[in-house]
Amino acid sequence: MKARVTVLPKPSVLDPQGVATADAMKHLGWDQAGRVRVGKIIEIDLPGGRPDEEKLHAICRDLLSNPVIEDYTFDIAE
Amino acid sequence: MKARVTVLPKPSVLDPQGVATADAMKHLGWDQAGRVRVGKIIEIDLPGGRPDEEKLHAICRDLLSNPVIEDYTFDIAE
Amino acid sequence: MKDPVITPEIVERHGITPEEFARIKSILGREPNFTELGIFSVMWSEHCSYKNSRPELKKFPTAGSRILVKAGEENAGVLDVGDGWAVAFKIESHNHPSAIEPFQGAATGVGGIIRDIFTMGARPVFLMDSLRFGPIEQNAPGAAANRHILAGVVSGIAHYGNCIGLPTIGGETWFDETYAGNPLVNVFCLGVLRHDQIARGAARGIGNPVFYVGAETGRDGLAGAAFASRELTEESKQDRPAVQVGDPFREKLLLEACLELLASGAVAGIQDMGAAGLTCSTCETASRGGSGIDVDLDLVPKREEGMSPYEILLSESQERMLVIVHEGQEDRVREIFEKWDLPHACIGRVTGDGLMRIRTGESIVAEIPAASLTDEAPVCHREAAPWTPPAGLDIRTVPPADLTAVLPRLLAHPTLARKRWIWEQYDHMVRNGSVVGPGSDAAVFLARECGKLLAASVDGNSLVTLLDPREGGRRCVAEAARNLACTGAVPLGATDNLNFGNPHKPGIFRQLRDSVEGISEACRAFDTPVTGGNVSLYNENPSGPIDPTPVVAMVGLIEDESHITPQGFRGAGDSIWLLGERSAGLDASQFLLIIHGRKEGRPPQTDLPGEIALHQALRDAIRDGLILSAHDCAEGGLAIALAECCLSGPGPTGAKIALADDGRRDDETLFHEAPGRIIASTDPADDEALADLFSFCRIPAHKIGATGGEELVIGLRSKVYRWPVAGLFHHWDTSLDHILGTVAEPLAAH
Amino acid sequence: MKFAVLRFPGSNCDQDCLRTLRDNFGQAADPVWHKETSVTGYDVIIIPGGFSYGDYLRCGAFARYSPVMAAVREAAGRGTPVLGICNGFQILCEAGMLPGALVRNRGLHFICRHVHLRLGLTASPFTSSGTVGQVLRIPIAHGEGCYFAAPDTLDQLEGDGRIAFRYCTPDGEVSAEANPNGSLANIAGILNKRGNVLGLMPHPERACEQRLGSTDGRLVFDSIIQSALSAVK
Ligand SMILES: Nc1ncnc2c1ncn2[C@@H]1O[C@H](COP(=O)(O)OP(=O)(O)O)[C@@H](O)[C@H]1O
Ligand SMILES: [Mg+2]
Repeated sequence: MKARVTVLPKPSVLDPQGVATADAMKHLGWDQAGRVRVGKIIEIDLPGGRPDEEKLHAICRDLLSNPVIEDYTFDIAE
Repeated sequence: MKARVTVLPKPSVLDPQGVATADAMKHLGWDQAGRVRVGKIIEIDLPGGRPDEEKLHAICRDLLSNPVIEDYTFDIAE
Repeated sequence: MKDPVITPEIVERHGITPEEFARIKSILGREPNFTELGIFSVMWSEHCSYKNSRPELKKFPTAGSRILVKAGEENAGVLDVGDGWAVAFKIESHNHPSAIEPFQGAATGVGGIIRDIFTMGARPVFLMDSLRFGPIEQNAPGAAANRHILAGVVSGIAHYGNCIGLPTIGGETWFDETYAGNPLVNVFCLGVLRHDQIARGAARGIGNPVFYVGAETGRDGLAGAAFASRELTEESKQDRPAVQVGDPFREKLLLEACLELLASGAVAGIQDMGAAGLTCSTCETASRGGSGIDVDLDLVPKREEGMSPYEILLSESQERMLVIVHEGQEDRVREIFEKWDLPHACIGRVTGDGLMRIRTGESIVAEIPAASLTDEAPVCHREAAPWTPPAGLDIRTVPPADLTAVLPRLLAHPTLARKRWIWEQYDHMVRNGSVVGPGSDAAVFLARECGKLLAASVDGNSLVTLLDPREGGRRCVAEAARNLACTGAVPLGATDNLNFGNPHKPGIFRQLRDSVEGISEACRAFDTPVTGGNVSLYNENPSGPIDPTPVVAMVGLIEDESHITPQGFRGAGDSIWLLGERSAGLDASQFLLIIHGRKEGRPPQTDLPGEIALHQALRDAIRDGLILSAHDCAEGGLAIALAECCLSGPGPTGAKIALADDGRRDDETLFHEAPGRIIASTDPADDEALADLFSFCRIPAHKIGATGGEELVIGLRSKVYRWPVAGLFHHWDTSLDHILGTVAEPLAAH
Repeated sequence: MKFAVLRFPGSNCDQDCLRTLRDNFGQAADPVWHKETSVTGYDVIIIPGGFSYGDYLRCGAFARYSPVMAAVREAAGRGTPVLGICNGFQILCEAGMLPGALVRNRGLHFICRHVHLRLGLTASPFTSSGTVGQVLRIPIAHGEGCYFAAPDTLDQLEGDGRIAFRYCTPDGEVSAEANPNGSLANIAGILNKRGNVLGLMPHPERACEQRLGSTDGRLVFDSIIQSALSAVK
């Protein structure tokens, strides 16, 4: 079992990496891309099975993301 | 329409960030986590609709990931 | 997992010749097993054994009154700097890994050289880098790929150096098509220590426990040492998973923990695990100690499951050390490494039988006489092609150019442009010692541990070396010494990095041999022993070998803070002097290369006694307080050097120059690259004293002008050239920004 | 006076701070290991620059959970001055002791160079010996120094007059061209509400000796020392 936490910059936060990546895509001749945002993914093995979701929310809020600048989501899968 | 590209370090490659994150989780008293890997997520808006997947693969390989040390996957959704 | 049976194909794939294989059998008195074959393969590779270069390296002068640890004895040489203090320094290459993965390749190169220094018991205090890339200008072939490599290498060095907290205070960067696909990444590190703190990489004391400390072993960089000893081919892309990933954070902890452990007196010997990791560190310590070593691989901290002995022994995981501890002091190791949250394990003992014995639990997986892997490794005497001196350049074949337009063009060329784009990415100020940082002839660093002012410069000139390897060797030593002299320092010693192509080719081997002889001759003349270095061969890409690129880093001492001399003009109204005037043709000049696309001619020869006298006279003038600024004339010749003096002071300063007729064409006078020239500025009140001093030393010194105004004006016999300095500054300062500004490495993070 | 200089795994400006305090200001200063649970007995706490815990995940993300940080929070609550420099500023933001966050530089590169700063206030123990509008030349060295805060937080900072330093031109003009990293409102350093916690990206400890290019950083340390002395009186 695995949890996958996705952390993305909030829409209001400057994301220079996203902008640079979008530019680079155009340079490579791919013009289908609109806005690009770059975030983090944290893949957590869960050898003990399904985690306590409350606790996982707390970890996401307190450690894996910074609520001032980022939003997170997670999903849990086999 | 959006593409979400996930880039993670190859399984055999050292992921210092993942190791540090796993340690921090333990310090915070969450002991359910096994191995942790930290990667990137790139969220691409596709105003023109469904992209050419061949081209997207090329972009992933040449720009978004470093095939020497990373693997990527993507999915495309509304 | 079962080991493969040894077949001739497997032997060949390990880069072992049939003769070498026969020798292995006679050493062991039997066939080697697969693990042993792997061990021989990496230890006998060029990277570890220097088998192609060892006879040449013997030519270097290595003795001197300040030498505390000689070249080749240990991981790095150690030099006395007075008052019971010493410095350990060395340069190291990571060319091949950087070609495959620029960011991690360069980063782990930095990590490796830092470990070499703290292994000696020294606290590392600064870094420098010497870099070579393919062309990056907009219309150059392969520019995009070359820029990508450059951006990756620079951010890799920045990532590792910044995180560990070492300032990168100087370096050099050249661009040429010969490095396309095969960049050169040479990194220098210097550390300081007290004489009584010198640590040894020897396994001494039978029965002493052997500890593994640092990061866990994974499958990184498998067979990297062997890989670095091969040419880059399309196939080497297949080697890609072999790339190591660095963790500067771990290294910082390892550095602090090791220095704390060394200070505790518990350590009998210490050795970093670099190329060929556990294999190299165990057999080298045993061989140096004249002892044997017995380790159990089951006890090695591992990151991955199911690693075979072969994989564990050949892994090049980073940030690991081998420590031999005095018996009874085991708990000191545990205590200190727990404090720093680092893995550690006692994995074996020192023995007296001269064997490197590797076990997994009770079963022996390899047993080899340690010395046979190191000191007694094979030596290859390669054949050198005969030397035909290059023809001198016929100036009539060089069409006249618009020199007013040429100077800004040269200043904007990546090789000559200001490297601010690079060095601003390096934390060049941490440790609060960068008294003269990047952007001057030599950097000056105040090592606060000992209060010494150290100066350092790294130099190489592949264009000169290609045309005349011996002169190339002499030239880079003389230039480094001149750079030190210009900042007011006395040179003490040098370290070299020999970057060449495949030495099996007699033409390449001759380049190597002659360069080494040139370096040796010059180091002898300057009394700067070579304290160690590095050899990187097989630098070839599909289109051929790189131009030969020996690089020398020299370290000096500034005796008094008031001697520190900047390179840029200080302001208006000062006299400008050309010290050590010589004249030459455009042979082997950047002008000829950049403007006319020609690598040609017979390089003007370095006059070693003349150089030494010039440097000494300059230092005397500095000590007498006569010199406001000093800058050597190197790549680009006199015009570039004058421009740099105008542009690199506190603010751009103009200058008015009148040159005597030397009977040459204007382009020759302005851009020839005769070595042994320095531009200095003085207070006009000191003109006479300076003239007297130089005439007493019998060194030509000519007052050629004065600073001031908004323009650089150079008057030659028939024509006066003028350039507004603001415009020149713009070309020089922002060229790399324009070329690279848009090159994002958007996703290269740690 | 006694200074505590925190030391996390990965701190790398701790020695520079200790040496500066001792050698340039004659102050007593101790390194304090991150595993310590108390900082009593210290008059000022400095969180130095570096890459605490490798700056993995986010700069300062792990350091805020070090045992010593609980003690620092408590001391700040009692009014002890706390100065976070570079990584220290990032840690203070992550710990919620200062508002906002520091994100990747707009230009994506690490930048090390001297910049100019405009002093925004003197009513703090860190700036009391300066004058408002004064221009200081101090180096920065960071990859993630772009200050971000939500609009209402920014308004509050402006309204309360808590923006201690802003990036400016040599003439003191706070302009876009003088902004090295994209920080909102050119912010280089801010105070907490109470005024006893300062975070700034530039390194004043690197600007206390003329031979290093500037002595403008002395203002911060001189102010701290003077304020503490007058507090004792
Ligand atoms: N890769 C680099 N890293 C740091 N500093 C560099 C680098 N490349 C060039 N520099 C700096 O730029 C300045 C000019 O370099 P260079 O032209 O090679 O100097 P010189 O010809 O005097 O040896 C030097 O101060 C050098 O330290
Ligand atoms: Mg020079």
